[in-house]
Amino acid sequence: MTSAPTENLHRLPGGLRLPGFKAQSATGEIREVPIPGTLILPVRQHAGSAAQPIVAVGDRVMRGQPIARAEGDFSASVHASSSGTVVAIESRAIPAREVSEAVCIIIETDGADTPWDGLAPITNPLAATPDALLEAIGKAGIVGLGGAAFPTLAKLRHAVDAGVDTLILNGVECEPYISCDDALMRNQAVEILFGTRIMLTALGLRQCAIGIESDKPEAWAAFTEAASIEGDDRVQLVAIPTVYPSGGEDQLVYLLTGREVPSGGFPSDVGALVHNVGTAAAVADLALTGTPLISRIVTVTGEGIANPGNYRVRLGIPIADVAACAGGYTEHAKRLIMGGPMTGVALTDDALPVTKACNCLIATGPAVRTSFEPERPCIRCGECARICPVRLQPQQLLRAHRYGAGDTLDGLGLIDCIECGCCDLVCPSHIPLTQSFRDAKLARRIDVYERERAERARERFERRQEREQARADAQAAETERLKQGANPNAIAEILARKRGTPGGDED
Amino acid sequence: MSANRGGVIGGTLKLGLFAAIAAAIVAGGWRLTDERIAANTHAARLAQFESVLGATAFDTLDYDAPTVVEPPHRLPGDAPARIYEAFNGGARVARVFEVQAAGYGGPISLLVGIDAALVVTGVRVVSHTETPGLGTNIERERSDWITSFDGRGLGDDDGSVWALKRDGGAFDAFTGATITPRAVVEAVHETLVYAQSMEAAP
Amino acid sequence: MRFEPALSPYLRPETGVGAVMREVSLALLPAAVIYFFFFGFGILFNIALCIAACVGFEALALKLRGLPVATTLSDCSAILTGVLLAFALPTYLPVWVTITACGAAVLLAKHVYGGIGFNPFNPAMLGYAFVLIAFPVAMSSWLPPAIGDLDYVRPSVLERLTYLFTGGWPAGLELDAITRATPLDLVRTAARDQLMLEELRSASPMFGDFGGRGWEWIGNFIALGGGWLLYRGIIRWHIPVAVLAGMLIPATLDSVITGGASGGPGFHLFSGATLLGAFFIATDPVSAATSPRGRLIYGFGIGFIAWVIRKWGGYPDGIAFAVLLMNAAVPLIDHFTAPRILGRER
Amino acid sequence: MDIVSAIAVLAGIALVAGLALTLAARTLQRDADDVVERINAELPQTQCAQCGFPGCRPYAEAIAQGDVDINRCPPGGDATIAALARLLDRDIIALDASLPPPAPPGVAIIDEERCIGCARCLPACPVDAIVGAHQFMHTVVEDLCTGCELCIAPCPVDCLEMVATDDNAERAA
Amino acid sequence: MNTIWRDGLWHNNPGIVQLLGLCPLLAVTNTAVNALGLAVATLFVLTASNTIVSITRRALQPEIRIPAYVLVIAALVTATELAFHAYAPTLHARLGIFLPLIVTNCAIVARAEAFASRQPVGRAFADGLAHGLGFGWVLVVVGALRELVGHGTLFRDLGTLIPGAGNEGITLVDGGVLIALLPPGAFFALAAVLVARNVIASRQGQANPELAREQS
Amino acid sequence: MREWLLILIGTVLVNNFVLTRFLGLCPFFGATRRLDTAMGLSVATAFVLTLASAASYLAEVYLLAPLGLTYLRTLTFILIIASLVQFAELMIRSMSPLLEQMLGIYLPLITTNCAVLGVALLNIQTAESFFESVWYGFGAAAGFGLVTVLFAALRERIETPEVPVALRGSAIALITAGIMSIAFLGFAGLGQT
Ligand SMILES: Cc1cc2nc3c(=O)[nH]c(=O)nc-3n(C[C@H](O)[C@H](O)[C@H](O)COP(=O)(O)O)c2cc1C
Ligand SMILES: Cc1cc2nc3c(=O)[nH]c(=O)nc-3n(C[C@H](O)[C@H](O)[C@H](O)COP(=O)(O)O)c2cc1C
Ligand SMILES: Cc1cc2nc3c(=O)[nH]c(=O)nc-3n(C[C@H](O)[C@H](O)[C@H](O)COP(=O)(O)O)c2cc1C
Ligand SMILES: Cc1cc2nc3c(=O)[nH]c(=O)nc-3n(C[C@H](O)[C@H](O)[C@H](O)CO)c2cc1C
Ligand code: SF4
Ligand code: SF4
Ligand code: SF4
Ligand code: SF4
Ligand code: FES
Repeated sequence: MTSAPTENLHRLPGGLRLPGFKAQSATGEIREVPIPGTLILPVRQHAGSAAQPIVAVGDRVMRGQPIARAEGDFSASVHASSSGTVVAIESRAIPAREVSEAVCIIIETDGADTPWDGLAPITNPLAATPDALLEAIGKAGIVGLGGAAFPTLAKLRHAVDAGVDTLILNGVECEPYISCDDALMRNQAVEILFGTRIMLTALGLRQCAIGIESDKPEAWAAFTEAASIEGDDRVQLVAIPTVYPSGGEDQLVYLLTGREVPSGGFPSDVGALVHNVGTAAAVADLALTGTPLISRIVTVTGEGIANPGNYRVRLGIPIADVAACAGGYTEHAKRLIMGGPMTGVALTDDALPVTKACNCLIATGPAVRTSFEPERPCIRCGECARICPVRLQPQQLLRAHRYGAGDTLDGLGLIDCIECGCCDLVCPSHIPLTQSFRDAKLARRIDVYERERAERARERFERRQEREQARADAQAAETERLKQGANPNAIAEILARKRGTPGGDED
Repeated sequence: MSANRGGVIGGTLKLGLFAAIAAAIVAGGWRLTDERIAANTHAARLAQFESVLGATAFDTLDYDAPTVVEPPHRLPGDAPARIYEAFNGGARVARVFEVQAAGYGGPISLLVGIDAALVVTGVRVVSHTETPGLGTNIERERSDWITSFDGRGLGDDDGSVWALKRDGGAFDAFTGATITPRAVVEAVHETLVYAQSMEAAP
Repeated sequence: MRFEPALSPYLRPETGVGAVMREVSLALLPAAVIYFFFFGFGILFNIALCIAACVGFEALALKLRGLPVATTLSDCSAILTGVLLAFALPTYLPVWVTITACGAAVLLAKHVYGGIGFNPFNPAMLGYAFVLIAFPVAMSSWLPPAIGDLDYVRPSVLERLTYLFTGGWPAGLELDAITRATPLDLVRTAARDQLMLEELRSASPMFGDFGGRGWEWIGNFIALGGGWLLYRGIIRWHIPVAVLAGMLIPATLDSVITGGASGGPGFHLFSGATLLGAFFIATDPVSAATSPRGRLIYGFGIGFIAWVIRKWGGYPDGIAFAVLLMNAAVPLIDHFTAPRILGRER
Repeated sequence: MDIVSAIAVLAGIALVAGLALTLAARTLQRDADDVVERINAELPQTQCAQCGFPGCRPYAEAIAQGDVDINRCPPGGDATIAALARLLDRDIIALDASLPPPAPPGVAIIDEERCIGCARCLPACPVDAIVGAHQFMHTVVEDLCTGCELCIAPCPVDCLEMVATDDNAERAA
Repeated sequence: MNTIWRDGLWHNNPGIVQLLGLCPLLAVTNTAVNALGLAVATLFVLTASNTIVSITRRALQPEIRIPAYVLVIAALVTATELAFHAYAPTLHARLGIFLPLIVTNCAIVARAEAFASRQPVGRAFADGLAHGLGFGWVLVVVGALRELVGHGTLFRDLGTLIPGAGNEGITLVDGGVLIALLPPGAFFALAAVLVARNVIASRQGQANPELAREQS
Repeated sequence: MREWLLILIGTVLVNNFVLTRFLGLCPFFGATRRLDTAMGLSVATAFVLTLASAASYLAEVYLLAPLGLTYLRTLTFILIIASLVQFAELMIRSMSPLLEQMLGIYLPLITTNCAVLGVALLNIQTAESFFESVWYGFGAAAGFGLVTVLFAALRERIETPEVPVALRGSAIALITAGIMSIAFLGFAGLGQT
C-alpha cells in the first residue's frame, strides 16, 4: 500500500472550511447499544424500491435471517437484527426526507439474540468469482453506508458493466459532527482493507484510492498499521484537504482523478466507483462471519446529548433507545437531526428507528444558528456562487425559481446541485437557498411529468382524430357510392369494371 | 395573398395611381406655400444678420454667396469660416464672420458682425453644445452677456481688455463656467484681429 | 419525545447584510477624518445630512409600499448609500441639492425597482448624476483644500453654513474667488491648450505629488479602507483590480504616446473618484456583475469609460457615468459570462 | 411643369416598388407549421375544447393565424398564457373572463355500481381513456385521463364523477 | 360611438396605453406649445388619413395596401408640414424632423385601422378624431409637465403657434430644474403620466393591463 | 479614418438615436421583452437603416435635388423605405416563421419606425457623400442595436413582482430608459475637443 502526495490532487471549485464539532464524539471508542424490546425494521431503508416482506405476523425470526426480499434491480433485502417474534407488519413513519412512511416489520425481541443458521462466511473470498461475490453482497442487503443508502449490488453491477477502472473508498467524512467513519477507520482499518480487496476482486480492478481527510491522523495511522496485515499495492491512501464537501461522490472523484462526472451522470461514466469505508467494512464482515447488514456505526452527538460518542447500533432500534444509551438528552435538545448538520434531515420524533442510512444523530438547540438576521432579498454578492462546489450560480437559480422562469432552471444547472448547503452558509441575506433548490427540483419533476402526460394525451388525441377522419372519409365514400347507385351510368360502370376496361369516366 | 396574375399589374398600377395623386396634392400644396416659405426663410436669415449688425444700416447682404475661407486660416476654429459683406448704397459698411470658438463641450458657432471702423456691431451664437445651465448663458435668450461685445473695438492698447475680468480683462464670466465665455471672448478677439488685417491688406 | 421541525443546512451564516453594510460604512471612517482635516466640516455635515435624508426617504418608501420599516431599515444599506453620496458630492453644497441627490438615489434608483437587491443601477451614483445634470453650477463648485500656500479667500464657518442653507455666498465673496477648478478640470483645460502636464503641475498649487493636493491623501485612506474590505472578504479583488486596470492601462499608454501632455496613471489614480469608485462604488454587489469573469469585464468597462470621459468627454470626471453605463450592461454581461458548471460542456 | 415631374417621379418609384412587392409576396409564401407545433407544445393537451376549438391543436392553429388571443385556455391557466406570451413575445393578459376559471387538475372516475354500460361516454373522450364494451361496465384509465370533463354530460345515469388528482408530487416521484 | 371616444381618449389611448408615437411624445414635449403644435398636426393627419383609408380599403389588395396608405399619409403630412413652414416657421423649425415623422406613427394607427376594424367611413373619421385627440392630450400634458418643472412656466412661446398670442406664457415658479428639459426628463415625465394612469385605473377598479404579467 | 470613427462615436454614444435623439422608441419599448427578439430586431434594423440611408441619399442627390422636387422628400423616402422593408419582411417571413411571430407587429413597425425615416431625413442635413451617408445610417443602427439589446437584458432583470404595483410594466421601463439616458449623457461632448 502506498500513500499519494497531496499536491497531486485536483482543486475543487468552491467549498467551505467548516468548524468540525467532532471532538465531542471522536474518541475512537465504539460502544454497543443494548438490544431493546422492540425492533422496527422498515422494508425501505435504502434508495430505490421497497423490499417485499417474506415473514408473517407471529413468525419467529433469528438474528441475520432475511425478513424482506429485494424487489427489482434497485432494492435491498432486510434482515432481522436480533432474534424474536414478528408482532406486526404495518405502515409506519420512517426517518427520510421525501417518502416519510413505509411498511415496517416489528419484532418483539427475545433477548437471546440467536443467530440464524443460514449465515455462512464466504470461503476464501479473494479467490472467489466476481459473480459469487456479487450474489453474496446482494443477499446480505448491503447498501452504501455513506448516507444515500444506495444498494451496493446495483452500484457494483453497474460499475462492471460500465468498465470502471478505479475504485475510490470514501473515508473523507467532511461534514461537521459526524465521526462514525473516523471511529470505524481507527478500529477496523484491517477489515476495511479486506473488504476493499474483496470489492477489487469482485470488480476485477487494479486500482483503488482511499481518501481520508487530513484532519484524521489517527485513522491514517491505523491504515498504515493495518497495511502490514492486509496490505495491497493496488490500494493507495490519499489525504484529502479538510474542505467541505470533499466527501461528496462527484467531488471526490474530481479531487482524485480530475474527471468531471457529467451532468445527470454517475461516477461510472468517468470510470470511477465510490464507496464509503463502512460499506467496505460491511463486505468484510459478510465474508468473515457471514453476517448480513444488520447494524451500523452511528455518531450520537450534539450539545443535546449527555455522552456523545460512536455507537454500534442494530438496525431497527428506536432512536430514543440510542439516545438513552448515550446518557439521554440534555436541556439543549430541541432539534433532532439524522445525518450531518449540512445535509441531514430534521426528525420530529425519536420513536423512529435507526436505519441503514442513519450515520449520525445530532440533538441540538436551535443555537446552531449564530446570527439572527431575518431573510432579506438577495444582494447578488456572488458569495454563494464562489463557494458552490459545482460552480452553479445559486442567486440566479433562486431568481429563476422564485420569479417563475422555470424552464431556465435546467440551463442554470438545477439538477447539478448536490444540495450540499454551502451556499446557505455564506449568504449574508440568510436565504434558504438549498431548500429552495429542493423545492425547485420537485416542482420541475412535476412539470416534466405533466408535460409527458400532455404529450401522451396529444398523441392519443391526434390518433383518434385521424381515426375519426378516416371513418368520416369512409362514410363519405360510402354515401357517395350509394348516391352513385342512382346514377344511370352505374350499371355500365359496374359492367365496365367487371370487364376490366375503363368506362364512364366523364369527370 | 390570393390575387391572381392580373393582380400584379393591377396592383402596381393602382399603387402608381395613388402615388400620382399624392404627388399632385403635394405639388399643389407646394405651389400654394412656396413663396411664403421662401419669404419666411429669407426673413429669418435677415433677422439673424440684422441682429449682429445692430444699428448699422445696409441695403444688400450677400448671404447666398459668402467668401469661404478654408482651414487652416487665422480665424478661430478648424472649420471653414464664412465671411459675408454688407453694403449700403454700394459701399461696404460691415462684414459678418461665421466662425467657431472652442467651447467646453465642443465648437460654438458664432456670427460676428464688424463694421468698417473695426467695431463689433453684434455677436450671436448660431449653435453650440455647452452644458445646459452652465455654458448656455451665451445664448441671447438666456442672458444679455453676449451683447457685452457690442460697440467694442480692438482698443488702443495691446488688447488686454479682451479677456475675462478674472484674467484682468473686461468681460464677466459665468458662475461655475469660465471656459465657455473665455472661448467666446478669444474667438471674437481673433476675428477682430483678422478683420483688421483684412482692412489693412487691400 | 418531540422535536421541532427544521430544514437543512442547520448551520447558519456568520454574516448578515446589515453587518456588511455597517462595516463598509466604517471602512470609510479614516478617509472621512482626513477629508475633514483638509476640507473642513463640510464632509461631516454632508455625511450626517445624507444619512438622515437617505434613511428618511427609505422609511418613507417602505411606508408607502406597506413594508416593515424597522426590519428593512436595519439592513443599513440606506446609511451606506448616504455615506457614499457624501463622499461623491462637492464638499459644500446647498442642502436642497444634497437632499435631491438622496431622494434620487433612494427613490428613483432603488425603491421603484423594489428596494434593496432589486436596483439595477447604483443608487449613490444615480443620485450624483441626477443632481450633476439638474444643478450643474452648484455641482461644479469645489472649495480647494485648506493648505497654507493656496491663495484664496477662505470663507468662515458661518459663511459656509449660510451657503449650505441659502445657496448664496455673502456679498463680496464672489464664487470665483473661493471655488477652484479641481485638478481634473485643470488637466482637461490644459490638454485643450496643449500644455504639458509638468508645466501645469508646477504652475498650479492645486497639484500634489500625484493628484490633487489633499485629494491624494483622501485617496490613500480610501484605498486603505478598500484593503480592509478585501482582507475581510466583503469585496473580492476582481472589480477593483479591473477598474484600475481599465483606467490606468490606457492612461499609461496615452501618457507615453503624448509624451506627458495628458494625465498619467499616477494622476488618474489619485484624482477624482477613482479609488472611491474602484473600492466602494463599482463593488456595490447589487448593481455589479456576479461572476468573476463578468466582474472583470464590468470593472474594466468602468475604468475605461471613465478614462475616455475624462479625456475626451464633456464632464471632468466620468466615474459616475461609467458606473451607470456598466450597470446597464450588467444583465447582458451576466448572460454571457455564467461560469461553466462542473460536469457540463458549457 | 414641376407638377408633372413630381407625378412622374413618384409614380415611377411606386410602379417599381409595387411590382417588386407583389411578385415577392407571390414567391415567398410562409410556412407556419413550425409555429403551430411550438404553440401546441405549450398547451396543456387536456383537449377539453373550452377554448372554443375542438382540441388544443386547432386552438394552436388559430393562434398562429392570429385569429384569437392567447388567453382562452382555462386548464392551462396563467402559466400557459405566460408561456405563450413568452413564446410569441406578447403581453401577458388575464384569462378570458367569459371562460370558466381554471379548475384543480382531476380525473374522471366511473361509479361502477351505477354504470349501465351504455358506451355513450366512450366517443366523448378525446384521448380514448375510457375502456369497456357495450353492455359491460366501463372504467377510466386514470393515467390517461386528462380531466377534460367531456365524458360527464353524455352519461345518462350520472355515474361519472371528477375527483381531484392526488398530489402530483407523488405521481411524479 | 361612445366606445370609440372612450377608447381613443383613455382605454386604448395611443400614447399611454398602446405606447405608440413615443418618439414625438418624448422629443417635442419640452414645452407645452411645441407639444400642442405637434398634437394639432397629428390630429389633422390622423383624421384625414383614417377617412381616406376607410374609403379606399376595398379597392386595394393586401400586398400594396401599406405602401398605398403610407403614400396617402405622407402626402397629408407633407401638406401639413408645408403649412407649418409657411404659417408657423419658428414652430416648424423647433419641431424639426418630428413633423415629417408623423408619417410613421400615423401609419401604425392606420394600419391597425385597415386590418382590424374594417369600419365604415363615419366611424373611421370619428375614430381618427378620437385617437388624435387622445394622443394630443397626452402630448400636451407631458409638455406642460416638463415645461412647468423645467422652466416654471406654462405655454410660453404661444405666439409661435397662434400668431398674435403672447410669448410670455404663464409664469408659475421662477426658474426650474434643468433635468426636466433634457432627455431623461422626458422619460421620467411620461413615466409619471403612466403612474397616474395606473393609479386612476386602479381607483376605478380596472386592472392595469400590464399587471397580469407577473402572475406567471 | 478619424472622421469615420468620430461619426460612429457620435451616432452610437453621444447622440444615441434612441436615448438622446428620440427615434425608434416604439420598437425600443415594444420588442425588448426578450433578449433574442431584441437581437433579431437590432439586426433587422441595422439592415434596414443602412439600406434606407443609401437609398434615400441616392434618391435625394440624383432625383429630387436635380429636379427641384425636394418638397417630395418625405413622400419619396417613405415610399422607398416602406417597399424596402416590406421586401425584407417577406424575406424574414419565409425564412423564419418563428422570428416573424416573435417580432409580431414590430417588423412592420420597422417600416414605420421613426428611426428609418429619421435617419434618411437627418442624413440629408449632415452627410456629405454617399459613403458617409451609409456609414451614418449604420452608426445610427448600431446605436439603436446597442441600447436595445442592453435594455432587453435589463428588462428581464427588472420585471419582478417587487416593483410597486403602480409602476409595473411600461412605467418602470420608461424610468429605466430615463436612467440609461442619464448614463449616456456622460458621453456628452465626447469627440468634439
Ligand atoms: C446505474 C446507477 C444508477 C443510479 N441511480 C441512482 C438514482 O436514481 N438515484 C440516486 O440517488 N442514486 C443513484 N445511483 C447511485 C449514485 O451514484 C450514488 O452512489 C448514490 O446516489 C449515493 O451518493 P450520494 O450519497 O453522493 O448521494 C445510481 C448508481 C448507479 C451505478
Ligand atoms: C455534500 C455531500 C457530502 C458528502 N460527504 C460524504 C463523506 O464525507 N463521506 C462519505 O462517505 N460520503 C459522503 N457523501 C456521500 C457520497 O456522495 C457518496 O454517496 C458515498 O461516498 C457513496 O458511498 P456508498 O454508496 O458506499 O455510501 C456526501 C454526499 C454529499 C452530497
Ligand atoms: C458637468 C460639468 C459641466 C460643465 N460644463 C461647463 C461648460 O459648459 N462651460 C464651462 O465653461 N465650464 C463648464 N464646467 C466647469 C469647468 O469644468 C470648470 O470647472 C470651470 O469652467 C472652471 O471654472 P472657474 O475657473 O470659474 O472655477 C462644467 C463642469 C462640470 C462638472
Ligand atoms: C461593497 C459594497 C459597496 C457598495 N457600494 C454602494 C454604492 O456605491 N452605492 C450605493 O448606493 N450603495 C452601495 N452599497 C450598498 C448597497 O449594496 C446598495 O445600496 C444597494 O444597491 C441597495 O440595493 C454597497 C454595498 C457594499 C457591500
Ligand atoms: S446546495 Fe447546490 S447550489 Fe448550493 S452550494 Fe451546494 S451544490 Fe451549489
Ligand atoms: S450569497 Fe445570498 S445574497 Fe449573496 S448572491 Fe448568493 S443568494 Fe444572493
Ligand atoms: S381549452 Fe382545452 S382544448 Fe383548448 S387548448 Fe386548453 S386544454 Fe386544449
Ligand atoms: S375520461 Fe372523461 S375526463 Fe378523462 S379524458 Fe376522457 S373524457 Fe376527459
Ligand atoms: S414614434 Fe414609434 S418609433 Fe418613433
